[in-house]
Amino acid sequence: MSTPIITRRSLDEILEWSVRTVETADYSAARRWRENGGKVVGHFQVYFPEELAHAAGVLPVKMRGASIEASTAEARFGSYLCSILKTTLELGLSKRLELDMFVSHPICDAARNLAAVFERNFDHPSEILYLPQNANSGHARDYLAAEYQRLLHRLEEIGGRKVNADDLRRSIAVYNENRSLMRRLYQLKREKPWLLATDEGYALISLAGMLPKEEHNELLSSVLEDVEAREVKAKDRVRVVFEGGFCEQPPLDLLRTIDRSCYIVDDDLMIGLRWILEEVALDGDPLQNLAHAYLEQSSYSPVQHDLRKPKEKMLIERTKAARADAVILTAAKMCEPGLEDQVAYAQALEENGIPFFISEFQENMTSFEHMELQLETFVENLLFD
Amino acid sequence: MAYSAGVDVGSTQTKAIILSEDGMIVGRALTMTGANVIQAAEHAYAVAVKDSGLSEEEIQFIIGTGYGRYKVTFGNAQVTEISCHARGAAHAFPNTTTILDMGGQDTKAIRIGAGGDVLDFCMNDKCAAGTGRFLGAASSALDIPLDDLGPMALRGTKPVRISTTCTVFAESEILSWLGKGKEIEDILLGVHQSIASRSVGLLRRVGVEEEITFTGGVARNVGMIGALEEVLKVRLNVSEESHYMGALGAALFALDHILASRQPASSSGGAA
Amino acid sequence: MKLFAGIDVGSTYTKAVVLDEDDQIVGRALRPTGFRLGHAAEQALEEALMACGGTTDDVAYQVATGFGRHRVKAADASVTDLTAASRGTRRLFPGTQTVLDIGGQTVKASRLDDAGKVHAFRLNDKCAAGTGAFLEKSARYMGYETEEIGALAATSKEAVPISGVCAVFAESEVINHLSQGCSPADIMRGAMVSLVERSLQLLKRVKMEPEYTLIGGILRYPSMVVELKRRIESDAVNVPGEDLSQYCNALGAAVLATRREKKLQES
Amino acid sequence: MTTQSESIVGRGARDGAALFRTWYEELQEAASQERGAAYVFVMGSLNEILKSFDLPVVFPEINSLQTAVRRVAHEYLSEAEELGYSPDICGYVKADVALQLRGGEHPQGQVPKPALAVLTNACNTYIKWAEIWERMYEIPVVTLDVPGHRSSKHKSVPGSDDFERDRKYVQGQIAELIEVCETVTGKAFDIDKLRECMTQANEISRCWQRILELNRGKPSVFNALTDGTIFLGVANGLRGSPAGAQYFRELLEEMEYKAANHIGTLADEKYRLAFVGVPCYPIFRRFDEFFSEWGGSFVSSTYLSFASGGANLGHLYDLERPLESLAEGLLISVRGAMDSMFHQDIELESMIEDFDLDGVIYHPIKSCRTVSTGLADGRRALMDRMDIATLFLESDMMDRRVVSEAQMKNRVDAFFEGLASRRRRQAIEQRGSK
Repeated sequence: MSTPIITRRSLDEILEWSVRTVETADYSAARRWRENGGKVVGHFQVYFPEELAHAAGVLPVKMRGASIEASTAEARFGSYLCSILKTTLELGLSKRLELDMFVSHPICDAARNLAAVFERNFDHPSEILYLPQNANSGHARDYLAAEYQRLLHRLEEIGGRKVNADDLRRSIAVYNENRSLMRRLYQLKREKPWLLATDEGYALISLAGMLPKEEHNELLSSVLEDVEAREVKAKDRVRVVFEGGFCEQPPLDLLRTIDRSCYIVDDDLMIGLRWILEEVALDGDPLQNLAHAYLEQSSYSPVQHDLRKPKEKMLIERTKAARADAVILTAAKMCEPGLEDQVAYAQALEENGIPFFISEFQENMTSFEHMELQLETFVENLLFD
Repeated sequence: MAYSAGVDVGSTQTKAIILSEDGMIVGRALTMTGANVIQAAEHAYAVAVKDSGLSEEEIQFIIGTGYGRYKVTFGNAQVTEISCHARGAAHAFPNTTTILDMGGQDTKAIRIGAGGDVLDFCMNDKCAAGTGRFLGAASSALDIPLDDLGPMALRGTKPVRISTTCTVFAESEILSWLGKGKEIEDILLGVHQSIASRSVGLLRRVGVEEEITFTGGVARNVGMIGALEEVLKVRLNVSEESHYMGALGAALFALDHILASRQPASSSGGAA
Repeated sequence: MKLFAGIDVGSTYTKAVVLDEDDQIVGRALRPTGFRLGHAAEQALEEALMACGGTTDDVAYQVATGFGRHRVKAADASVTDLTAASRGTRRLFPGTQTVLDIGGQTVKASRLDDAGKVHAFRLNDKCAAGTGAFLEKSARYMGYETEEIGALAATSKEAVPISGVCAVFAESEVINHLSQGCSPADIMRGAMVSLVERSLQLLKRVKMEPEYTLIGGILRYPSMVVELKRRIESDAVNVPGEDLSQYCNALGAAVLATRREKKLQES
Repeated sequence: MTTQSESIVGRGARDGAALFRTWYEELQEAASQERGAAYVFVMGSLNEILKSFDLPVVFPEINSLQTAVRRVAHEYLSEAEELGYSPDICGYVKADVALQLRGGEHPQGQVPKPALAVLTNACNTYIKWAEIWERMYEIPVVTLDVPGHRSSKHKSVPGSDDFERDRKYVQGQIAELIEVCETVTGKAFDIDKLRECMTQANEISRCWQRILELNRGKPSVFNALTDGTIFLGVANGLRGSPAGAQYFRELLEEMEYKAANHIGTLADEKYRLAFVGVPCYPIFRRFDEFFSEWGGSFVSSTYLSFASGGANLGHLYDLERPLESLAEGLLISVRGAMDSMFHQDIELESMIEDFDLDGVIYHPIKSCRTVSTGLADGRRALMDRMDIATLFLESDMMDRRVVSEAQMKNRVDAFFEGLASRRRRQAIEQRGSK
């Protein structure tokens, strides 16, 4: 599969291509993959062990909704539901993204239903990957490794290829590289946020859910080098953490609105792609290692309960680690877990004297006056006296 | 000759139809509902009777419909506007299988079977977003008569994308587009398209099948017809009487009663 | 002479306030906004300057606010009406800790810090049920003019509960109450009570503290203010006088203009 | 017969209400002695374990819905919203937050504070809910993770590898739960006491399954929406207790008696309906009247499946191997509960046959995405497969701000008008064909 990007292109061209590909939900990479006889598994937010699909030769694509009108899918849902459900189904119904298998997770009450909805609407297999929700049970790890084994069998059926431990290790290595590149990008955001516009950085990460992993590694490593060499002057802006993008994604125009007056130095956007924080061990049983990484070497989100990771404490740590002045606390409209955690987040920020404001977004919103008004008020009162 | 009447008390307008037993419309009235619903019903009925040149004694059965149907105190029975619109549309266009009714504060999608039986229907539940009222807001925001909106929208070429269909926020969104220097025609086209796409969402809930008949006050808006046909890729049936469909359906149900009462054998007709 | 100007470009009216070097209000003006926002701002400022015989050249610093703030070309800076309101209310009532601004489409609650900055704020969500528009729609439906709302509600004996979340659906609730024989006054009062309840929730979310200062179009309805005072359960509720209520944000913007200019001089 | 009839018919409703009062009186007492309770949920309550430790059991879901039935929910909801909880999230959670802030004040009496919380993943919001108590009280929270069916086409049965793998996981967690209970209560785990509780639970499962079956007969012997909800309360609250078992034995007797004597819930049962979703508690009785006025009676409801934690499946524990069997039962019934939500169209397909239904009433609600997300699509799929009248009514189980009686009645009337005219037409056609 040829790499359509990078080769003989300037940094700006590549960034412009990345932003456009993400913003227009252009899944041509997946289409090409299928045209060449490959199989594609679509996995809904938040986390999915893509290594398993990779080892089975199946292209994993992250289903994260899109900033589109769910003109057909709208009729498949009721009023009080988040948009990402509808647009994710719309991607399939409109054939923007054709799959050979769909996997959802019990991250929230709505997402669990999505597997059944896909089952009713498509012929390809659709199922739930039951990631453990009792992360603190001594049995969680063995259960998860076994659940991965089960999923692997299904992926072997789809990919028509048997997978052995070494195949898995090779895939884990590819993903370890990918994760370290993404960490490098976030380090850049924290240390020299002026080098990369928020929408550019966001697009580069998002592409991880759209491109074959090798392509994405190639893209990231070459782009990061060039970006780090960029000559850009730092501006007087508020350093903020953006929290609330773990599942439904804000439209890029919203991030751009924030960009005008702030540097987003850390965030939880697409956190599933960056869920595992450290190298996954290559020696020993690969499935056990992946299960261990999910439980023990991972980030936090409103949709995983783990006594060792109280979310408000994690947010404060994220904010301090990024030396942020403030936090923009958002949640997708109708997102039960996101909206519930806002209360605890707000309280913790208040107690730690970290300025913040609370807001809601929808992936396909087009007017940002509400956000602008809040953002400007916020910044004015941080900067002026 | 026997006569029946249907009185449709809507949120903004009240309509009345007088029907002769051979199914001819012999009288009609359209009045504003206003605050006193009972009076509105009586008034519209009186006007329709006068229009028909009949005396009230000659009208044997009256059915009230619309959300104010229980305020038609002089009516012999009540039937919901959903059944009445279905019946009226099926009468006007016998091949109708799907109906879109766009009124003041709700939009209904109805799928019907033989003889206009309601098989399935959906309405905007949560709020009045994307209903006819949105056009009212646009008209006052732009200070353009309601009836001119449609024709102006048709002249639009580059529609703006209107995200909030909340009628109350319509004004501010429209003003902000004006502020950004957009053409009024393009804004109006955007407005019509956003209402259309919401309505089609409702239609898809009941299943879109031809022929589709468009009824209700907004059905006279050429811009809305255009926007809907563009999304649905089919021509819509639109009657000259589109805004009378509810009243017509009610009058037809009333006629059933009259005819049924003549042959005691069969069970009494009408849905009420 | 050295003057400072604040211009508030609202959706219906544009207001301008001019301060002199001693922080005294020396001129103010109000004009309908219309579609040409920038134009309205210029006219309002000129008119305000006329009052004190000043010209635009005398204006050392000019701050714009309101929904059209970005369209005032002459402005040296622009701030949101929340920021402007915080300075304006502090200027009018130095004890102000919490500001409630109920407008036609937005309700804003903010708590100030000692410096008069906005410390915390909340806006009503994107459903307009809890805004002034809700009152006006209900009134219009019952055949009353907006101007009559206050007087009408004042005659109410007992408020009729209105629970709907959609401002338009609330109308049908109004109609149902009417046809059940409730008096328009009691319904109007009910609409106000529900609006006050929603505002109160925003106030609690910013951890309200006295003194409270109420601003916004809703002040046109005395019974609304009475209801708010009752529910806030505090006597420390300030309401700008008839003459100034409209100018609060323009004044705040002008106050910020003086501050910014001094800061620039120092540096 | 009449005297017997008087003593039996309606007994379930009477005794149910009485048992409910006693239950809350006991909770009041626990609260006054400052004894901590076990907070549990209707889908996988683990009553058997907790009662074996003599822990008072609180169902926050039931507390919350009671505030709606008693028409004070809005007070509780707005108190929670003032704290920053969104109007769009689960009303049960918000009512409970307010109840906790009021120190357990509830229309039915004082509710004790939690000593621990036990939940399953049958509803993800259970987990978010328990996090709130964790922050409030720093109590142990045990999430029993019960993997559901991965898809409607991959249903694993006891004995199969997939099933046994999940059972091992659940059983391991039950062992962990027992340890927590021992530390919280300072009591040693008593397996015979567990057996006793499981015996009582078996009684409820056995009777409940049979009672649901009896409503297939005509006329239906209980109202699946109104009566059914009362029965559910007992089935959940008193599961594992002798009183609960006794109640259900008598309830079964009543229903058998009504069936034998053709004593129905409506004088004239014109239309047989199934209810899908969670009841509209703010207008609990009125909602049912909308339908009964037209001669429509609710003979079945998915609520009676998932809200009974899957007890409708009538799974009986094997007391020879209690812990293994408890894990097995939990897995089977919680999965059943989840399937009756996610794959509700499949359950309805057989329901329509078994209960000879004329219509299906969908009630998606703002509060609960677990139950509501799949309804619109499930309805579409069902209507593609079968010729059945359905009605889609959106409102809420708690929040009267989104419950409009006038709007609802209008839709219900239109629904029945359609049913009526279709019936008439069919009758005429039949007459014609003869």
